[in-house]
Amino acid sequence: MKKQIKLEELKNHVHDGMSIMVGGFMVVGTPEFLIDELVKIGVKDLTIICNDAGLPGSGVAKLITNGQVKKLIASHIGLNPEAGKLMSEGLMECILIPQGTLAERIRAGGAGLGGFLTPTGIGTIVEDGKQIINTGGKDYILELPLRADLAILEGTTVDLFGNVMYTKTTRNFNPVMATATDLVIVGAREIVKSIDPDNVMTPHIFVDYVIMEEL
Amino acid sequence: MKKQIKLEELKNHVHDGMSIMVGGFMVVGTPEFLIDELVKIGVKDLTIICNDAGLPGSGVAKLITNGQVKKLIASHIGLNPEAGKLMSEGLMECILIPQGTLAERIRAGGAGLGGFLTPTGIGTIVEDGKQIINTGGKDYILELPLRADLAILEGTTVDLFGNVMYTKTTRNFNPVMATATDLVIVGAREIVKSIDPDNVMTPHIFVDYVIMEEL
Amino acid sequence: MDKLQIRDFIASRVAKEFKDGDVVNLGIGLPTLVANFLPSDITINLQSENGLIGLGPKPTEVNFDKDITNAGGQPVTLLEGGMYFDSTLSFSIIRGGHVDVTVLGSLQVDETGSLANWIIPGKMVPGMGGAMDLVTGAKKVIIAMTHTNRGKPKILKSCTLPLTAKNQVNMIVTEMGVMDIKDDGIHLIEYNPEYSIEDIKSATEANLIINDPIKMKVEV
Amino acid sequence: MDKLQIRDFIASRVAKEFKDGDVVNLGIGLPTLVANFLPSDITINLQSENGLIGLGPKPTEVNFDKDITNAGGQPVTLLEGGMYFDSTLSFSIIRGGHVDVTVLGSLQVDETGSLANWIIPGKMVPGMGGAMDLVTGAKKVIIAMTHTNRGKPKILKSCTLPLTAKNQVNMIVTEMGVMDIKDDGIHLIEYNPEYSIEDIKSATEANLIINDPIKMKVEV
Repeated sequence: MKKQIKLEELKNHVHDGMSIMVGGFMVVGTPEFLIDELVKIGVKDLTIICNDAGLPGSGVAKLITNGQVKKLIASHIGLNPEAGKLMSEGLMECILIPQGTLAERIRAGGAGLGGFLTPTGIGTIVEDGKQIINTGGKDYILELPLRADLAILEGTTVDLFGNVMYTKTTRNFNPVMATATDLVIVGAREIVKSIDPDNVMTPHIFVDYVIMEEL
Repeated sequence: MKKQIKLEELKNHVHDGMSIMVGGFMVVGTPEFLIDELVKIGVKDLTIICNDAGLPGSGVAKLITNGQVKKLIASHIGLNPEAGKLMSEGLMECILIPQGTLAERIRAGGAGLGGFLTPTGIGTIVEDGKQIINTGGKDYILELPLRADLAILEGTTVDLFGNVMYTKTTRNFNPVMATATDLVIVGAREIVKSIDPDNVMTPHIFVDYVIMEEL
Repeated sequence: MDKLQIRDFIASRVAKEFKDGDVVNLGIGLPTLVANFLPSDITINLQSENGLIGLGPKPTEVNFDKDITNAGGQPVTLLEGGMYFDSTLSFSIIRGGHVDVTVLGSLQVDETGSLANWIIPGKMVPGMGGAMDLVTGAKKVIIAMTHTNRGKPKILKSCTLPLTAKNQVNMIVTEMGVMDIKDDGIHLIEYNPEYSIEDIKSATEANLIINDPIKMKVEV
Repeated sequence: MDKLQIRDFIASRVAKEFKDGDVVNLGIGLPTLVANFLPSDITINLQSENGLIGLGPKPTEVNFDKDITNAGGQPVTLLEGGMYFDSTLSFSIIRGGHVDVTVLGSLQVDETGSLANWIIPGKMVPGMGGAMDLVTGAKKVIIAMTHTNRGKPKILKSCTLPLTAKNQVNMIVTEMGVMDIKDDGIHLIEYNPEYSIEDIKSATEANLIINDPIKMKVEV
């Protein structure tokens, strides 16, 4: 397979200070073995964009515990008490975004949109510092696109061309993140010859590298 | 199947002056038999929202030829010369929208967004009368959501719950239109017991009625 | 009623609000219990914002699948007819008004239907997750919670904590009763006869509009 | 060269601009012919805005499928590794900068890289289809067209027809040569030796910046 690289090669594609989108929702759909490798590589001062802060000992929580995360952009950190602690102590910057807004900002980043108007957050501190636009007699927050240097995703099934399918609730943020970063690396559970063209969830043109999970 | 109705019942769900989104792209993915029924019913003064004006004798072109369309909102009408003629003669109002903007406006209508910022159309007559917003040093047009009363879609495979799959390039505007109208009627090529939950393209909650195509 | 009975009492009353075919999102905690009381004669489509509709009961050892969880990260199952989708479609469903009812817990609710349940400054910062989108987008917002927190009212004239959303709550269900929030304020429409109207009023900071409320049946 | 030879000459030259792995969208008409000249040693992913990547050649009677067409509504095939998607993802791909090269015909192009190809007021109103999104979103925009229309220049100082997009064209390929559009104007970088530089200048209303252009090989 043309795009397949070895786990050891991940280090060639990461560097200190980079921004990384990590797929998954409460670690379901997070490529755990790629997170482990990032811990091993020890790349630091990262900006991590993920739905949440992982669970203690799983997902992006490992990077947080290891002090590699400078800034976390997420919708919920409640299930990882350490993230809240680091945030309160000022040791990790943490930006909390409503989950639908987070997904949509990433989508806008991948879709070439300059932003979108959402009713979510109107009348709350989420609107602080943002432009409010009234259309159709209703107030909306103008939310801006979000992009990152790298996406680290978990693909359940990847074909020889790099097309990806995600199973069950592992899909979540993975496909949208694939569209919004300069580089996309998919951790694959299995590699098959081909995926039914109707059922491809991330077209291969978005995928730069595939790393097979060793079980 | 709970949601299945007969073709003759379509008349109970349409009325003069209503707005209808019609799936399909150059009639691929347009439920031809439902269009035929709309012609038979003779419902008039319709606002049709469709990627294009169909092809002579196919798709929404039949409604246009039959004088049932008061207003057409589309991205391209070049392959149906009659549409251009009616437009020039002032017999049918025609609003032309860039295709990506059309798809995105429908999506915004279904997703509860108040609008979005697109670079498409900047510096052209497409921006006339619209708000221009500068963000990140770049100008964007603020485009507003689009909704309709009814969506008429072609589902290749529909299951007993109303979940839908679209085959090949018949997918196009069908899934997004399913999200953006008060009523959704799917013309089904086949009805099966169930669709793999990973491969559902339009969840059943969007589908109000299913009409089986008689072959 | 003890704590568990109170939770079941609230959850079972909330479940009566659903109509056949409703798409319903249940928040974490007490609202999750509502799933145990769904009427069996109608179809309710439980949505979970991490990307599924057709949420079924907790798995057994036999049908456990680590790839199927709810928005709390707990293992669940998928009912027949259910399906999976990604986060953008999930929030198109939520924000776009395709969820008929969302049920959430809350720290505070006020007379204007505003609620606060995502942050206690300087103390607890879990984040809003999908709650802000849910209460903004769902057609009906029901708050399911205990009436007070260690004796202190949670139903206020005006929320003091940072809001989750403004003017979005339609109904509050507590162990004391059921309240509708309308333009003119909070109406007590049903009450638990284990409490007197005076008890309920004194446990509520907000003004309660009371016009012949129905006595609820308490079956514990 | 006759009309057909001119079209093939232009199409074959355009095809040389692609790099291995490029995502390319070919417009209707002359640009469609570019598909006949794709280099065989690299992989080009042809995208079609109606919802596919991996556009293959026209079907035969054997592999014809009415459910697979290109954006012109013409029957096509899907190559191995190709896939289908809906219109919203298709335009996320297009608007989001995931198309490396788009090739379109045009009625007019000007010195600032603006183009006009979707409407002749009072005469022809086909609509813009996906063209406005394509020229706005693609990393590189190539206009493939005949140099003049019945002897009248199409490469102008400033477009007179309603624009499709402002400042988006990177390259023009005609039967007379290849032009790069840069901040300082239009550079003639290659020319067809069947025409003199003077011929080309006089067929062009825009100012041509000419610095030692390469003579193109003409193999008909």
